[in-house]
Amino acid sequence: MSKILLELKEITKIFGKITANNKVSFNVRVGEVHTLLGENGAGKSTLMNILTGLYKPDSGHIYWEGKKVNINSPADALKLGIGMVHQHFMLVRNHTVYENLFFSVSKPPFMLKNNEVKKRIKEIIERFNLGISLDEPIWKLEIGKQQWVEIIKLLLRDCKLFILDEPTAVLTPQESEKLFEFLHELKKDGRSIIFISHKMKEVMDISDRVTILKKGEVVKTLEKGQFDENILAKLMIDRDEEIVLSKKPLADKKVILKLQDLYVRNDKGLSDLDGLSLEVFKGEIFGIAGVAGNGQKALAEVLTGLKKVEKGLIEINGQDMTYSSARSKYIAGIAHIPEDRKTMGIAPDMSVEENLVLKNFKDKKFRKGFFLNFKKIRENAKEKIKNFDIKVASLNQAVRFLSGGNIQKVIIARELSQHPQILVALYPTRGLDIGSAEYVHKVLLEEREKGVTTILISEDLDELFKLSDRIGVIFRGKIVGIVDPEKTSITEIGLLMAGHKGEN
Amino acid sequence: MMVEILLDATIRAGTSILYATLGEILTERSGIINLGVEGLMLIGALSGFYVSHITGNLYLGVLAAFILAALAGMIHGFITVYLRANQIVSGLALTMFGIGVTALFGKKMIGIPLNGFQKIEVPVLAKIPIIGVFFNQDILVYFSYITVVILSFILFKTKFGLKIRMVGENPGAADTAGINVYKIRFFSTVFGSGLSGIGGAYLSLAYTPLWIENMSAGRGWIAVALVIFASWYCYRAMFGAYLFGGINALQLRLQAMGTNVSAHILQMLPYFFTIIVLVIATIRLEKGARVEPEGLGLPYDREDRR
Amino acid sequence: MKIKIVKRSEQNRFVLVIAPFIAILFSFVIVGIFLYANGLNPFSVFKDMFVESLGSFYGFSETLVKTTPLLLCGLGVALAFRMELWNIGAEGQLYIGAFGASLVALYYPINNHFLMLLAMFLSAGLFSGIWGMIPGFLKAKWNVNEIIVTLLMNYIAILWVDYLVYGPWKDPKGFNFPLTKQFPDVARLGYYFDTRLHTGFFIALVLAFLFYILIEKTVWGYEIRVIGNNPNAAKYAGINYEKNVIIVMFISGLLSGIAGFSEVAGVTYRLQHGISPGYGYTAIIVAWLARRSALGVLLVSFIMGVLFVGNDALQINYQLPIAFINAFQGLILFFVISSEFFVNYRISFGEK
Amino acid sequence: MRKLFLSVLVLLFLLSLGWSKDLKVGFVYVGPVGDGGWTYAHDQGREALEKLPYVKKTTYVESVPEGADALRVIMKLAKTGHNLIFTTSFGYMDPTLEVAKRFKNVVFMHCSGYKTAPNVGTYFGRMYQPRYLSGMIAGAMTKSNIIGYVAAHPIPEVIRGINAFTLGVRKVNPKAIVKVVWTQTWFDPGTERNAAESLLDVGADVLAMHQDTPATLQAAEARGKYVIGYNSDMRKYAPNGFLTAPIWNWAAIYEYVANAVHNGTWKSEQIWWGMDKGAVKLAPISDKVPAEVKKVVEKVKNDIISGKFKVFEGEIRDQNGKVVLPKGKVFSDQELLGMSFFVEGVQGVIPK
Repeated sequence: MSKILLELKEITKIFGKITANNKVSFNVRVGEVHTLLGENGAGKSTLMNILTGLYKPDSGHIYWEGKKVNINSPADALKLGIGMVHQHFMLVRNHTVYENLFFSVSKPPFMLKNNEVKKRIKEIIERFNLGISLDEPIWKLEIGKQQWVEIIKLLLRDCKLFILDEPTAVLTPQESEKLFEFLHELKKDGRSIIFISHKMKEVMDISDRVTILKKGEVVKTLEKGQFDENILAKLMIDRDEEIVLSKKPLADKKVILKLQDLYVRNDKGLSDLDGLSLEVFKGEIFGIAGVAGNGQKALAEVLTGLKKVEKGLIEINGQDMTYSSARSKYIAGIAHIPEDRKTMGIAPDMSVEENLVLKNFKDKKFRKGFFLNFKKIRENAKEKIKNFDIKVASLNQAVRFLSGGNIQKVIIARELSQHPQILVALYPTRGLDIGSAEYVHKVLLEEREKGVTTILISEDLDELFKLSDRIGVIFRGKIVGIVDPEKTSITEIGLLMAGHKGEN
Repeated sequence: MMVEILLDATIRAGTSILYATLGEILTERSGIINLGVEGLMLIGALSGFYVSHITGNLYLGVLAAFILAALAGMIHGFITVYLRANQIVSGLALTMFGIGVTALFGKKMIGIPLNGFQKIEVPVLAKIPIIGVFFNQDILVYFSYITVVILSFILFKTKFGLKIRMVGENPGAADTAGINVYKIRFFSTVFGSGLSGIGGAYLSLAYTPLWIENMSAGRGWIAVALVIFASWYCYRAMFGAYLFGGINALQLRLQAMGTNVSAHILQMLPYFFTIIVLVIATIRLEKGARVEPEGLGLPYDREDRR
Repeated sequence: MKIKIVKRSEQNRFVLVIAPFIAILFSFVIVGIFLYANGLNPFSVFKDMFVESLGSFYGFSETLVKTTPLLLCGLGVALAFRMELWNIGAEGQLYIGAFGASLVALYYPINNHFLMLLAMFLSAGLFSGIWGMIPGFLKAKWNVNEIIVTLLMNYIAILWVDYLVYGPWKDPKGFNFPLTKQFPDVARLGYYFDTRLHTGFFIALVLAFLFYILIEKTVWGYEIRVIGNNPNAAKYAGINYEKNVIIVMFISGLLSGIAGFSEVAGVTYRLQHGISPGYGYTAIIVAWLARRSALGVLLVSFIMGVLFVGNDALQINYQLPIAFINAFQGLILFFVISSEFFVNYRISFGEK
Repeated sequence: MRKLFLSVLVLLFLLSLGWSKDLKVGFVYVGPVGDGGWTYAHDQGREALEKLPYVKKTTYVESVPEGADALRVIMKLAKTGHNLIFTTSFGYMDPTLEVAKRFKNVVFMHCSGYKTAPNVGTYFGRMYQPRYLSGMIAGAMTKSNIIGYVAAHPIPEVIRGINAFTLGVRKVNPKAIVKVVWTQTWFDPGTERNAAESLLDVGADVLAMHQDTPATLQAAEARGKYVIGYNSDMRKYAPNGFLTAPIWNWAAIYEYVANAVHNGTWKSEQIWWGMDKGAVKLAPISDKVPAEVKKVVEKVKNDIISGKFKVFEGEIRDQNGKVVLPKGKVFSDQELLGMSFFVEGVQGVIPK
């Protein structure tokens, strides 16, 4: 057995009333891939932030190569040789690639312009064949490339321990493949990797050991050979069988939503949607698969009226809706479960009851002329809380104090209360615990039964396969293929996601 | 001839604003807004004058202006960087404090004359028509040129400047790159404040070598506006400061030449003009890339969970 | 022992309320030491300060007179804050409001007392509202930085009023001094109890109440609160940000403009150079300390009024220079801002 | 009730006439004592009063804005037992009268205004007299025949000064002209220096000024030109170029008024003293000025003091050559106080 590189002993970190890590202990050996597995909120990110010096643990010790160390700042962590690729990239958008990498070279020189530095960076880029131009500003790079910039940082620093936090979330299967090859090379080099992922297959492929975290505590650490997908899922979810969801076939295929040749530009003037066309039938769940950053967000925003269409046509029930504003469209029956609950779906400091009318506060029943009708708003809140089993301390509680699952319920309750014709759901289960996620799935299927059309945008292929009637794959702002989940394979979707045209 | 005269007046009227603007650029590049420039200029003006008067050495005066303004800037730095308090309100407090403190301690300095910085002609260069005006100025003006070059060089060509800019753009990224965000921000605020102090000292040691209360007369606020006008670039700041100084100089000279224009209306022009320029500059921005440092005005807390 | 700084996960109401007061106390202690070092009894100095502004009916009325413009401008700034807009332009908006009111008072011969004041009120509100709307429009349309535009527009507004009082609006019988004619009696707000306390204060109170109702109880106020709390959510909820920026800046400007109306119609009875000694700037501090709420603005502007009027006692009874008072106020502010730290963080002392 | 109150006041007033001879004197200043100019000069006068045996105490309040705050401060001074109050800026005129109505037993003296009441007098100095003399010196010393005048705000006092100065210039040098640049400031040394230089740039070789800062002197000194100061003897700022300066001596008036109040002989009057009573002076003339010029100036000065010569005596033409004062006529004080035109020889515009 090889040497222990890093050892954590009984690390505890508390945020206010939440214990993010409770006496977490585990170790990393030299030259291994050690996967951390756990639901969002299990405490993985907190633990990693402690390792990289962003957070200070409340108690517990860290040993590095056998010696007890204090990691008080990211600088300390880097000095030891611990480097991390954060989920939210730590890149300066307005600066060039070169500028972003500058501080990663050892002993950065006084002058920015330095051929030695340039050479060293270029060597690495060429060695891994990354095709990144040093003078490009970060905001012009694709998200996958941005991740490589983050990885180059660690390579430049000659880190002994690489921490990768869900690195494949933004990659195509093919790009992921490339990343895994890269990780194998690192291993051969004698470097250790802490790998964080939700995707079981990947975990199986690459891990030497797996540590499962739940609710801030270590459940178990397993050696290679001791685990398979089932074991891991079980430990993680702590549930023996999945509820099998059944769905009735669609009665008739009537087109309710028609998108034709949509073009949308983003703030940077780049095309987010590039001639996207799509037809969705009434009552179906239409899944959208694709690597993040291929236009999913723009599609949702266009559908919900948040973004203006540059060119193209949106028809709902045969009616041209291309240029109507958000409000009139919503009234026309489009509900929206936004991608980012906290930054978009709620006004965090306002009360639960007020958040429950965020979309329909202008309705006659919630107002008395110019004034809000607080009585009706309260009644509405009580009803929704009961129907959707939202756990709140009081109706006046600021919504940000709710758990992620309950916040999602607030949003769903609110969105569905208007009996929409179409529901646009973006990553509706992202970051939810299994229980909440299943609840969301159940609700979506229930709505399907009621004849609601759902456009489900998700990065979780399992979810898409489970729920969708059809799956469209989006690539560079276009739907490049539509597949039947019962007749297709992950490989086919993977190819489509990478931009290879499907046969059909 | 007239052009040269006007240019000369412009340079000298613009120099104190230029220093203050450069100081504020440095501070804002690190992500901290400092609305206390007016107060800092006064602190610089008084301490520069005081020390020059006591020691008889103008250079010591400039040094004192820098140090005392930097010390005052430390208050703002401490409150905004380490206590993560609201930068706008802290800056307003600094201005109030600066006006009060300088008036309080400056009483004894009123009515004292001082032999200020004199013009020094740069050989050869000063003889060039029009351009030559730039090289027949006092030492502080020359130093302001150097400051523009050096500050721009440091900010955009050196490791150190990249640290400052990173901290101003994305403190989180800077932190994970091993840069001490707090230290850099604090340092930039303190050093920037010191530069604003030299701007004040230029008034009390070179332009009008004397001390009276409130002698900066609103120039600090103009500097704050100019930072935007210059979109956080040093050379543009130089242009902007001279533009402001120039309009004022032109206004007075139009009067002297007997033109019948309302001084009040003329004095409105620079402000009006800046708004127009600001609007045009904002509209013309390359979409996606923002001109202002993205972290500007936001306190940084490493453990802030969002 | 280990001292740790910990971010509060929930705001502690008690600390929220008590922190500024402790901060003020601190600054009083420091200033007290300074006073003591200069041979003054700090307790009698501070006592006189409060006796001056609160200890007599007259002093109290003067405090309210001083509170009035701060309250109105403070409301204006606070409203913009509600949308995370920094309206630094209350000073200029006050001047434009004073201009609008004076325009009517001086050039429109309305003989009815009520109609005259109403016309002045509306004119002040309209001019200053539009004045405030300009940066709002620029912000909404092109995302031009409102801090800078409002700041710059202050100078333009003040110079505009100077232009008028030094030029076309100069009182022909005023020996060429930069003052307009005095307003006719119909253009003056009533005053009470033989003090200078005038109707403007009550107008301000009513507007503060309306502010509260508008923000907390109306549909539109709901929109503003959502935008202020989370602009993304507002956009998502179909709330038009741009339109509301313009409306809010209009009302924000209007409120400050009413302060101008109240000053010329209630106190000076004419337009003149330097009509405001910086109320608009103080209002920024007021609005911030008040945490954007109407009640807070009322409270803080009153405290500011107390300080301002109390300063007279410092000057007259102790001959402390005005500079000392400025420095003192700067100091109080430094402490109060710093105290915010303890609202957001707590310091825990624990075993290592 | 109010009547009763008033009659008690009157009674108190009458009683007070009996024994209260000691004075407590209050001063209200528009600028800081540290402005080095106008307020500084007044404060010199206050310090002179302190030396009088019957003056128990003097109090000043500085930097009092001319708007709403003035009334409160004056009132406060009256309430705190000050029985003689000087208000030293034009803008205090109406507030002074307002307070005076309520404090019949306090004597108010308002500087530079024109309204009086039984217990309100006005005072000012005939600064135009030494200005005229300084103009003669300037006229004699100019070689380019262009004299620059750095003017502050276009109010009658400043305009009168420019006119008197120009008349003086023209008296000795009919070819010379006086160019005027307005700075619209009382103390902003930067702008004033810039303005002074703008005049030097158009060929002026002698400068005169009306602000509180010595920036103009510095500008002239730096270019080796002559300059005439103001307010107080500022020669140390321009040791080579300084010619002379018309200066204030408020002590003369203050001592006279204090004495009158002390003796109970005070009556409301409009004091407008000139060089004869020493309220205004001409600072010692520089050695650079030839002896014969000094002699002429000295003679005119004596004529002014003796009353033989009046500065504004016909025939006087305005800028356009129109006769505004026929030969043999003299401007009344009322006309002087409201002066709003330029005499012949001035190049410049009064902002309208």
